[in-house]
Amino acid sequence: MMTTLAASTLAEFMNGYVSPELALMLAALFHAGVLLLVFAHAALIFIWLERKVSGRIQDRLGPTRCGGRFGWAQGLADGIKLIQKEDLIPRDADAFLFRLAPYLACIASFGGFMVLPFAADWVAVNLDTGLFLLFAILSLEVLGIVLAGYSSGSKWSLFGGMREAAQMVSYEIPLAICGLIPIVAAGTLNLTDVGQMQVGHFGNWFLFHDPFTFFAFFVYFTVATAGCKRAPFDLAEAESELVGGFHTEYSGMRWSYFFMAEYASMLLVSGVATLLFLGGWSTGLPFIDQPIFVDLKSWNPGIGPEGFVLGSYISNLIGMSVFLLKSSFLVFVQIWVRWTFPRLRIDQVMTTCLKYLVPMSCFLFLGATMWPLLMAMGKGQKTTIWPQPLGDRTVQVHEHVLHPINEPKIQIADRGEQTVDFSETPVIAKEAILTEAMHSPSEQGIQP
Amino acid sequence: MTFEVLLNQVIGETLTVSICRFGPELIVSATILVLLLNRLFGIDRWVAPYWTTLIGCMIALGYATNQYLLLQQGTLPAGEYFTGLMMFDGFTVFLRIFLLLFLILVTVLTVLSGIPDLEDGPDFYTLLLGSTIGMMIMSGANHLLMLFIGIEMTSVPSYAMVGFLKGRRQSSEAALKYVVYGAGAAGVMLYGISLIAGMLGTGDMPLIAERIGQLTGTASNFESPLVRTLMLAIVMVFVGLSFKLSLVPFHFWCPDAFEGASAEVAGYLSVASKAAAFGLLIRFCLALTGTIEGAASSPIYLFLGLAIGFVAMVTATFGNLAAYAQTNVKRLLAYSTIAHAGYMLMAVAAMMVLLNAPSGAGLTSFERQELAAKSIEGLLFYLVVYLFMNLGAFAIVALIRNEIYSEEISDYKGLARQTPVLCVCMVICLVSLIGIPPMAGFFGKLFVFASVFQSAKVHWAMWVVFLVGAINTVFSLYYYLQVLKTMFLDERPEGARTIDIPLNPSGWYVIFVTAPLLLLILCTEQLTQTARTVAAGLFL
Amino acid sequence: MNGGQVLFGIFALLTCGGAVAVALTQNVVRMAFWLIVSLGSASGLFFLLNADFVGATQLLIYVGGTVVLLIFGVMLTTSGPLLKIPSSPGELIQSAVVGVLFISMFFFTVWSVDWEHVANTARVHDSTTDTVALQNDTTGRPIGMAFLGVRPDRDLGAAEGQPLSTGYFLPFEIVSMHLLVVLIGAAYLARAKRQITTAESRSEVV
Amino acid sequence: MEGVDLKLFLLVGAVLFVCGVICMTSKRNGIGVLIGVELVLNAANLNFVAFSRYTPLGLDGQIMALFVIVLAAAEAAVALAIALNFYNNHLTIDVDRADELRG
Repeated sequence: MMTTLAASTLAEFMNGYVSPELALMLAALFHAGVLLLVFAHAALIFIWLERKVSGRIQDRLGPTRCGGRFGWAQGLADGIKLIQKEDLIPRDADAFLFRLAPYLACIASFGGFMVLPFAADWVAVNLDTGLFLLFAILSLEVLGIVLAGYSSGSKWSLFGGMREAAQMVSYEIPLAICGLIPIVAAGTLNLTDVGQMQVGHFGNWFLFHDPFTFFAFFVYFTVATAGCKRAPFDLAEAESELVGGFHTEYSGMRWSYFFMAEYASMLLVSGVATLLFLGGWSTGLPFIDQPIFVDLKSWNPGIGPEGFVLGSYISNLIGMSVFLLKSSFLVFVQIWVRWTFPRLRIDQVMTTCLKYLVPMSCFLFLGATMWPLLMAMGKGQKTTIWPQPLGDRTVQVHEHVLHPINEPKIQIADRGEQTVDFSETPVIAKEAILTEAMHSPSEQGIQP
Repeated sequence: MTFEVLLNQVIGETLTVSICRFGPELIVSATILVLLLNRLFGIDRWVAPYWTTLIGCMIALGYATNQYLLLQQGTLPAGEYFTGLMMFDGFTVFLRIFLLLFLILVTVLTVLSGIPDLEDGPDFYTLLLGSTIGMMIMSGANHLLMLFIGIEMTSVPSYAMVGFLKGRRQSSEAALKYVVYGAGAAGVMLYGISLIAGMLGTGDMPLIAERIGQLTGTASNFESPLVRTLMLAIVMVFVGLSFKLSLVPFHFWCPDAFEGASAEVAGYLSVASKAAAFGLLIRFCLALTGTIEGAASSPIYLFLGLAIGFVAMVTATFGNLAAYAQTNVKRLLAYSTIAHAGYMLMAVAAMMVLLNAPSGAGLTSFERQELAAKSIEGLLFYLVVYLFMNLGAFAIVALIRNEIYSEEISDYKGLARQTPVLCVCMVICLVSLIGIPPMAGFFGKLFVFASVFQSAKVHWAMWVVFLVGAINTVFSLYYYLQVLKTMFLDERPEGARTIDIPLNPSGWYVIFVTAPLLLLILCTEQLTQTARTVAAGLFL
Repeated sequence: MNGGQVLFGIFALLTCGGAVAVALTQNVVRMAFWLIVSLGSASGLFFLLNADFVGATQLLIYVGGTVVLLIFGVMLTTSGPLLKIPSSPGELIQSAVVGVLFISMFFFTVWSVDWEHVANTARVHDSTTDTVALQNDTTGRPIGMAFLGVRPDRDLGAAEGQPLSTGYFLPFEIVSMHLLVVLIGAAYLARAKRQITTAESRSEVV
Repeated sequence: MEGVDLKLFLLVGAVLFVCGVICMTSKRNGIGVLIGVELVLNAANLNFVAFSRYTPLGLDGQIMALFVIVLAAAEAAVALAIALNFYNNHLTIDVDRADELRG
């Protein structure tokens, strides 16, 4: 079920010293620690970025005291301040839930990183249903916030929690539908595969796959912004009406956990957007992608333990940097949006979702499912505006780039050499086979 | 088989066979969509929701009738469809026609009594139709998953329908009780289903029969943990079904739900959901015992049949005894519904006992099946009669409620002088419910008791069931007559609301519904003939 | 003891512990919290059983949807912030008796069954499962195929013209109808009655 | 799952089932009762998935579990709407106070 990709090399390395189970567990713990660092630092950096960006947008400098001109240590200073603060629990609160709620929110947004691939081989858990699980985990964050709002024993918190519940439950629908649109084109929910398909020319990015994915990206980004309860959708903590919303009663570290969760989930949804639409870790330029992600992989000067390929490590490192850069840019856009648009009213937030975004995403989804059929009927198998058909590209990716874990998931039919004769199959079956072949990464594709 | 061949076979079967056989359900589903689209585009201002519903149901009814005729001619063969999930045979089609006919009658009643106003019409009819789809699925389920889905599709909209009068305190209370108990029963049932499916490695009902035989083999008593587990699972499934049938001890929701709900909804639930649940119960029982000729029947099933008989006996007695103390008409009818479920369950018990008669009883397997088919025939006849008498009674209650704003028996005093039409119809319905000879209700009871009598030859315990059933019929005389006495002999008190229903459409409707109770005597033969072919089809 | 057993132990303890806590707690919000723990760990058990699609669905729909709905219901129906409606001692004793009865019944029945034997008996008589078994660990694709009514995992090895294995096309489609109906019902019950004069709207209908 | 017996999964399922039944019988808060129902349904789901791994039920078990999850969500939606409606009419969610219908 689970292939802990990143951990497996480390576990193999440790195999000689400890028992295999222990090695796997230690490796898993190590990688969880690494992810935790990413999680914590993301918050640190983005809080600084938020302050700086908001300062610039409002025509001021932003923080300058800590860490010189750029105020780079501001986040650190904030952290120290928050740790020192007293941890207050209101008298009317349900202390047990009040204490637990921030951790619940944190766990949920941290858990999402479990299935998010940072580079071709760097993913904690490589699941066949990666995107699905990611959305599932993302939907859990709301529980922490609702419980926080409820257990505070304050009406502002309660209102904030209720708004949050209503908002999140509604926005999950278009979020999932928009996430599925590139999946229709990719034919797999495995995020590593999705990323790998977009390596090469930036025309391979699913953003440019067809008109529907192009628009889906913008809908997705809007919905994701709302899903992270960022302005202009931050009604759960609207200070003008609800003091601080669900976190009114929190102080100190517990309060900061909510913010860590918020910034981490910003990075998470941006990361998903990057993977699904913006090419993941690929640079979009074939003459860079080819040497880095294909040629470098097998380069091994013989440094390090057995089974360790240096080239693959470097390739992954570069991939991760590209991926994080793209994601951070999207986070920057979210911050930019926050300081540019006025906040909506709660009824407007709900109307936007249920009356506009949901129908829009449904329409786009329908279109995206029809597109390959249209293309298949009109021009043979060509399903993209770029010259190379997607089906071939998928096969190519799988043959040349991917590692052994992406062997066919289930052998649907042994179509190896045989060419399919369509003259006798009914029309619907023909289309189904065509789409199946084009969308299934595990298939050999049909020779026209 | 290659993937292409497989795909073609699936597509071919779905398009040519399954979709056609599933036609009535699809038409009803389409009606729901049309209803909602009409509201979306404001068409329901010109075409009232009930017209859409009625037209949709008529088309579906026509389609189902056509299916029945084709089935009789043999042009449309019976068989499984949707890759074995559903069963298409005379029984399914008969129940479909039954349910759709009833749906049309209920819809007309709601129009006459005005229960959903125009604004809520689409909501109400959507729930009504959705629940009917569930019932039709229940009547044709051939897989444990479809069994559960059918029950859920029937129940969940009915919870909402019971609470439809949302401003009324009793209505919301009834809905809450119904949903809480109903969801619990569904959960217990699902646990039983999971055990059965896990033990037998399949959810397919015909396969279940086969596998049980292979699994239990020679172990036919309760010593084996295997048999015990299987029985536990079966009992759990029966809990869910008993809840739908409101059998003792799972009857307690029934009076509350009926009293809280409007009379139209109560009438709908009392007939339609019972019919569908009986269909499902029969299918499930047959799946357990197997319909394969010569299959060794274990004494466990005989025991199961006797247990069902016991439950039926207790249910009938309890329903009748509890009905004595009632002051509210709907509550009284609810207990009467419970009692009648008991009578009808006796037929199922007789079927189980006859089908699993020990070899000492001197019945060949052919005779067993014939006798079992006979008891199902009686049950189907009873259901048809029950449709008219119960719907008639609930319709009259609804119409009187619209005039005097009360459903208490004491407020019915002397109504006969003011609205003779309704009261005479009420007499016919209640007398038929008792089962007094000229009315159709008598024949229903006669057929059911006849099959119980047959089964008593197999096992002595069925004599008890038979006797209790007969005594109960006498019991029930009292409380039904009590209502009639209030209506006819008592004086209408001073200052009570007057009521005047001349022969307007409502009056004609009631006459139309009750007339078959008298006229059925003329065509008993045709109806029994139909029921016989339908029941025999189950054992092919 | 291998890793699987350890993980099973952790998840099973959390699942059972959460469920017991749900049964014992009187505060309804805490009940919801323990329900989250229990259902979340149950999804962990699903992952251990190689049912990753079911596990993810459990998280998405059950934990992320149904439980949020339940908590939402709690918020809307409690007048005090932390309302408790304690059960009476009689009810507690009654339910304890029921619980003990059920658990002992479980040991009397399910626990004492030889499941190995049961599985083997069914397997011997099942001609289809052996043909193409689920050798791979991934279930997403076969489940998707089964929803379309095609069962390549069972039928590919079978002879042509044989009856097809159970595909789940019908329930997959009909459940959408059910969801629509239920949604309409729930929306009707939850919304406030709109203020339209019935006489006016009635007159517009012919 | 190497080294874990099917019975252990069934035991976990049974514990969930029993806790659910206890919840249904002992809780007076309507939503508490619904939480009990969710536990019972989950017990059945766990059984289905465990059987799908250990017995020839195979994939069908997982598929049934998926349908159950969806149906349970639908049921919960209606049940909560009804509970809300009850609360609006009675200003309490205590099921023991629902005693107007009695006879």
